[in-house]
Amino acid sequence: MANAFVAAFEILSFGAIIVLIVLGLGIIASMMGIFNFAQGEFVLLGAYITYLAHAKGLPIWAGMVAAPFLVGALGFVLEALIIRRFYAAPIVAMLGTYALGLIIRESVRGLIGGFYLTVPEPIGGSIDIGAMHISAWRFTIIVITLLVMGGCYLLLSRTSFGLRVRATLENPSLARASGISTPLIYGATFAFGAALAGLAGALIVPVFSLFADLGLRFLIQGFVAVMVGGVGSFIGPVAGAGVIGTLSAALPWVMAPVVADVLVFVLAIVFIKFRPQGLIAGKGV
Amino acid sequence: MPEFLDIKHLDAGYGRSQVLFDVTLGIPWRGGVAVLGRNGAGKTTLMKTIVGELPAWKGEVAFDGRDISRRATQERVRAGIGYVPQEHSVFARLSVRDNLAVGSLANKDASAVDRVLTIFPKLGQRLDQPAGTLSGGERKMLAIGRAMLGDPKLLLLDEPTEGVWIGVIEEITERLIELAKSIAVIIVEQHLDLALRVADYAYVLDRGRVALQGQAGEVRGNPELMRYLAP
Amino acid sequence: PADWANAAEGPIKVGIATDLTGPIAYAGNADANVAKMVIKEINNSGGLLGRPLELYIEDTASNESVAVGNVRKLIQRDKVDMVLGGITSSMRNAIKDPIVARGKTLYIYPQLYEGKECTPYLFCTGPTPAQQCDEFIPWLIKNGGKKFALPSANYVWPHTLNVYARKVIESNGGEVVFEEYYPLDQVDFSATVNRIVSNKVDVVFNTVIPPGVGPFFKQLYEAGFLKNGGRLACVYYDENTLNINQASEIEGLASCLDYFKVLTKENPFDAKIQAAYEKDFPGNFLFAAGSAATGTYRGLKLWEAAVKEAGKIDRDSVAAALDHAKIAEGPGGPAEMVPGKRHCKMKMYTAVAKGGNYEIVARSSGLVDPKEC
Amino acid sequence: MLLEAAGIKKVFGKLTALDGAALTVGENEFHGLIGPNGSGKSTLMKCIAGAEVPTQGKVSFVNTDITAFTPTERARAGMSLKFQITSVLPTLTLYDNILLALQAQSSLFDLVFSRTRGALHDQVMTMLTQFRLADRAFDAAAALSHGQQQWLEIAMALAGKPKLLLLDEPTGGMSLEERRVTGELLQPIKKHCSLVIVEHDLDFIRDICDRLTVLDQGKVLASGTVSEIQANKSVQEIYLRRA
Amino acid sequence: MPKAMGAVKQTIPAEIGGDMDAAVGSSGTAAKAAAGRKVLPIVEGVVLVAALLAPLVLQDYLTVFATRVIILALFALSFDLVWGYAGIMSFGQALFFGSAGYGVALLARDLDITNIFLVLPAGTLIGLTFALLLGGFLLLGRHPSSVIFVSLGTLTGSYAADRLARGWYYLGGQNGIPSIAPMSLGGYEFSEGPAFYYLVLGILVVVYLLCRFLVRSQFGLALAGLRENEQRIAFFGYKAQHLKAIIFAIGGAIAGLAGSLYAFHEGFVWPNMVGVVVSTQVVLYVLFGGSGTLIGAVIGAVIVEGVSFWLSDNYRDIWPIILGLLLLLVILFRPLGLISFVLGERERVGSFGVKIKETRNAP
Ligand SMILES: Nc1ncnc2c1ncn2[C@@H]1O[C@H](COP(=O)(O)OP(=O)(O)OP(=O)(O)O)[C@@H](O)[C@H]1O
Ligand SMILES: Nc1ncnc2c1ncn2[C@@H]1O[C@H](COP(=O)(O)OP(=O)(O)OP(=O)(O)O)[C@@H](O)[C@H]1O
Ligand SMILES: [Mg+2]
Ligand SMILES: [Mg+2]
Repeated sequence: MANAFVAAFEILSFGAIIVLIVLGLGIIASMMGIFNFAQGEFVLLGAYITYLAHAKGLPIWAGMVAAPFLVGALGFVLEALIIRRFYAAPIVAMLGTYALGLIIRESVRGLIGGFYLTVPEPIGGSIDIGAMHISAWRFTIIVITLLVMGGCYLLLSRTSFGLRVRATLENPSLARASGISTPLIYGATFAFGAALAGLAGALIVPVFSLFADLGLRFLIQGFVAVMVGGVGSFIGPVAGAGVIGTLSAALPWVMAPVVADVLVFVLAIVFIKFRPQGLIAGKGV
Repeated sequence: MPEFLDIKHLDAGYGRSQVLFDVTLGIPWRGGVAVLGRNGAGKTTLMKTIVGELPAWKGEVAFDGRDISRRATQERVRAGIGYVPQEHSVFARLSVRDNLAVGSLANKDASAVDRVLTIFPKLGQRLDQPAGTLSGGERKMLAIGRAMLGDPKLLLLDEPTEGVWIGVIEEITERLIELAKSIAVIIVEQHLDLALRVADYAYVLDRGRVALQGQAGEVRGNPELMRYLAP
Repeated sequence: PADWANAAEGPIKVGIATDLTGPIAYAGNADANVAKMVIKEINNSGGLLGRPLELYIEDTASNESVAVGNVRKLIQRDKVDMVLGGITSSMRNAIKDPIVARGKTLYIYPQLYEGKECTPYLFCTGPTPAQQCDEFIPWLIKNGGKKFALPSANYVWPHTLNVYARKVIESNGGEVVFEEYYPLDQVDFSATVNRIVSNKVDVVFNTVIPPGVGPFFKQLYEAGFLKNGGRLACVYYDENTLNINQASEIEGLASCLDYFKVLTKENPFDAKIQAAYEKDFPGNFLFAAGSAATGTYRGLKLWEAAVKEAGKIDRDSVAAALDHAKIAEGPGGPAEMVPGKRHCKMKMYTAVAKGGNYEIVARSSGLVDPKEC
Repeated sequence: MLLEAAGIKKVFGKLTALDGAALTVGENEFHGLIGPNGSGKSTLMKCIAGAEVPTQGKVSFVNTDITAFTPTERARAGMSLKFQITSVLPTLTLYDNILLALQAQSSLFDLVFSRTRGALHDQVMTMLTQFRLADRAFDAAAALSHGQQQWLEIAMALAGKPKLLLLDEPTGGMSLEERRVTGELLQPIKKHCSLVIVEHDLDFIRDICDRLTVLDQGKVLASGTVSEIQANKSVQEIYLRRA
Repeated sequence: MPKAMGAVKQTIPAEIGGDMDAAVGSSGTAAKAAAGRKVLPIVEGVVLVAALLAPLVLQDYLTVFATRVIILALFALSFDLVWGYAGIMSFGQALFFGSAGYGVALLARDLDITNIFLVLPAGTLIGLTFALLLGGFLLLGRHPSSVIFVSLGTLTGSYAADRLARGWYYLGGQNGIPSIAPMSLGGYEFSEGPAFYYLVLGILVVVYLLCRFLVRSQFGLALAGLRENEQRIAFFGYKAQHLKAIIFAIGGAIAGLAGSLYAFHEGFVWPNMVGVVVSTQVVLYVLFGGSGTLIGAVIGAVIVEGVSFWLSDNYRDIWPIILGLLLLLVILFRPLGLISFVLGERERVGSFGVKIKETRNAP
């Protein structure tokens, strides 16, 4: 019983981490139609900023708060300078963002010397319930993930921002002809997606430590999650991430981890083949 | 007094190929103006240049007394230009409801959507359907409705009745005549009768140049007209 | 060192092929630095056979196909007399053929590894499973307990090492509760941690590698493994890897290597090279055992000894001499090649992490045999 | 009968777009399909051509049941469709657009060894000339105006020498005069081909069609010769009623 | 801004962007277009002559390097055929390359088969088979599959294969299969050097010509149509999905051929060879050189490999960053690849009425 509870918690927490990472990826993919290969590096930057704050003697949480804003700002600038040219050609966009990611990743690798660096969690230790130990920080991550998810949902469904974004993606010239300032919307959306990645990086760095391939590690998983969930909506990728995250954490409990690893991908791709629209067809938010 | 929309010596085109040559026209503060011409004459190109989707190569475009030829499309639209494009005139993957919502982003008046729905009751039955799956005529209705929601001071309509059922065309015509009493309307239309009923004044384009212009009645009576419209 | 006795014959060329970029660049750069240091030192003391040494460094970039191309540059363009390098086993596998078979050159592999590399003209100067387990595991049983878990990354080194470790564990009265393999980049270990805790494992003999090892140790810690008296053991852990986790999460972790920096306190020669290294290369890239820096030092010095003995530089003569080369001083103590085996005997140390630093808790009495080939 | 579609029902979610519609077309017959917006004309055309799968009903063509056929198979059986929304191949030249349509039925062998290319050239140029596009043969199709793209589409639909041509609002965006010319271009094909045409312009329809079918709200309101339809009370009614 | 968007337009429908200069650059005069049309053969000729002369002027180790590059160019060709011509985004092309490599490595290791007339067909066949299986799964079916689905599907396939190879002991796991015996012909062994170089170059030229013939045929036109609008093509009566599967399989076969040559030339195979790293690399070659022109793929492979070779020599610590920057610059400012410096858009897309047009314009 206790065991099952711990298992459930651990699986859930990993699921939450994947959701957190995929949120930004999903928003950029669904809203802007771009599979951002640099997303992993935005996660990395968020983690790096948190580490820097720590290394400079600032409190960790200050770094964590700053990370989404700084990464978001960077996203805004990059969108205006680079990403903007790619909207009409999604495949070129993949390659362009790949190159961008490569540059960021290798630069950060240079900065941190290719090491694995620990960053302590602001809320450390474990919550003990009887004989069970539950990681306090993982618990915090679950809570924050839920809050962020809720917030994003409200932002996209309850404000006209979401409508503008979807209209812009769907038909930019008509959106302009409807008075929407498409460059601004694109910039804001991309920045928002980047900021979410920055936040994810900041929150997960205490769990996984800082290393240059931190973001890359989750990228393909993220793409698969987006596909499984269904591009075109906010909910889709989030649901996909939940499924992929919990599946990859849960399968090793019942089978050899090496098998579980490949199985997740095979299952995912077969699923997508027979349900190309994804778990949640791309309608609404 | 300057015209509401004043176009002088406009050249425009795509890439390296020029389509409009030295087009000069003026649109008054109120009333309808028709732009006619055979397929490929440059009507759509003219509309796109006015709304800013295509840059003007040369010449000036003044709106409400201000030069707008360097402004972005969305700024022109916010300044009061409404546009119903000939093709791709709806957000295909957005629901009808959202399409209308996009149209009324700048409109504070909550009842405006209802008014559009009374003009086009058909749309009311399709509110949750993605606009891309609407029938051809329904799509046109939606496009017109969306543009009207923005409360434009100048409305550009590029073939608004293409594929629309005769009964509805009638309805649209009446609305446009109504509208033209309070705002300026530019209409590109193949139904000559309809166009000239809405418009007081007409321009006929031929291979990118203004070949003929005048009061609706004059143009209609001009023996040259058919020559410019025949393929 | 202006005039060389045999300068007319031109310099002797030493090739280094290592990971200057990519995920383990920290190790590769340290190796390259060590090589620069050693070569400079040899040149300062008159070179080899009266000839200067010239260093050629190429990047293997953690990408085998790039590596092969670059190694060919060393062999075919620069015509080096010896290549030292490669950190991962897969890299060694990829580049050994162009060096030894197609390139007809001598190859020294400096990293601790799984053993079983018995290719002629390929010499290994890092520790083997026997060297890392023979004394370490009995110590673990005594200072940890009898129940072992072997969580591992799924590649050749852990597989082979575990076979050896299991033998030693069982012959010393220990028991392996489970041995399990994970994808190399797995980062969630909840299922594993659960099995470790619920099976009351005493010693986690870990061969999970970064990036997984950090989260793994953290999850173990959070599950109360250390609190309940469990012991972590990890034979590649050196000063570089201490920072992956917070000190408290790996308190008491035991490692067994040929060198730890704390040895500088007791061993003047170690203090000397450590200081020389830090003077030349202050910064991030540490002189440490797990990144093959010590193996690199040892390898170059053994090769120097061999060249001196052979008196010439052709591959066969040097290989013949290298076969039984010895150095009296090296990182962690003396070292000597086991004749006919192309592996190296060396002293081994067991250290335990305390508050973010290592303390030596045991050492081999003499040179430990690699037991390979 | 060349084409027989019977009892076609098509449901989209809550909406029943077609409710037991039927359409029969004989050899060498020009058949008009009319009805208010959203009455299901395009949907019926798509069900016939295979772009939509009817929820219920049966389509047979040249006496074979083709209900389960893919669009490709239907095209190979001799059907050709012009969509309501123009869909030419934008970056290809007009010439290539037509050429593609012409050689659609060739075998893979012919395609690879291009044995038909020379023979097709004259046909391509004839088509283009007929539709007054010859001087733009080597421009990209994207550079055509909307009306010109309609011409190109009709030319492409005709190119495959179909037994049955399905045209969904081919004259959208054309002036009266242009419509007349289109009608003239269609006349000669009557010798070897039947036509189903959706149009809102009654005069145009009257001029070229033998028979008409009127759809309203997914059902066939009336079907018959042009004069029968004109006399039909309920048809007159929907023309007065607002959609 | 519309300007920039027009410039990246590649296979997207005309309407999306504001203007269409890319697709429309054609409306220049006929004479100019006809003159421009001669550029491609010239480029091809120059590349061929350069390739033929290379071993005569290059040092040995560079000849060996060039051999590798030519094998990679062959690989790039396979991808270009699939993506540049048929619009199928195969983000997992390395799967066919690598599995053929592994296949022939196993033949050599376990069965001692190294005869060139056995191993090369075997590798080709392996590539073909894998491509048929994966292509059949991803491309065939009721609904036309989206570009994004196919790209992520192939990416996932290649990723999964990579992980499988890493985890499978029989395949050498992480370490791969080292020390593959050289390819042989009777008693002769192909070791690295000029002989191997010319062998590979010969194969490249033959495959190139075959591909050229294929894409210039009516079949190529059908592919071009497919790339633009698969559904439309199906409505003409083309068996669109079959055409896609066929070209995908041909691409797989060529990748397999390249993979087996690579395995023997490098003497080892390792998991990356089936994985995402190599898959992305080949995409970069083609994009860099210019997709949709066969010669672009070849040029791209040569330049990317050459530049990284040079960079890793001269900027040892930061070369990946520089490479990334260069890629980004090319993608930003030359989205149609380097070839677009010399090749006009119209010539790139091609026109199948070309010959006739020239005669028509002749006085
Ligand atoms: N995919 C779809 N999903 C939902 N509703 C659809 C879909 N396709 C068509 N409809 C609806 O079915 C009805 C019939 O559409 P259809 O396109 O057949 O009309 P039509 O007779 O061609 O009209 P028009 O003359 O305006 O072109 C319309 O009301 C349309 O909104
Ligand atoms: N994207 C484009 N690129 C290049 N040329 C174009 C483009 N769009 C239109 N043209 C050309 O510009 C000319 C005018 O086109 P335009 O669309 O303005 O005509 P139109 O008068 O609206 O015709 P229609 O009645 O057919 O809609 C035509 O010759 C057309 O071929
Ligand atoms: Mg037009
Ligand atoms: Mg219709």
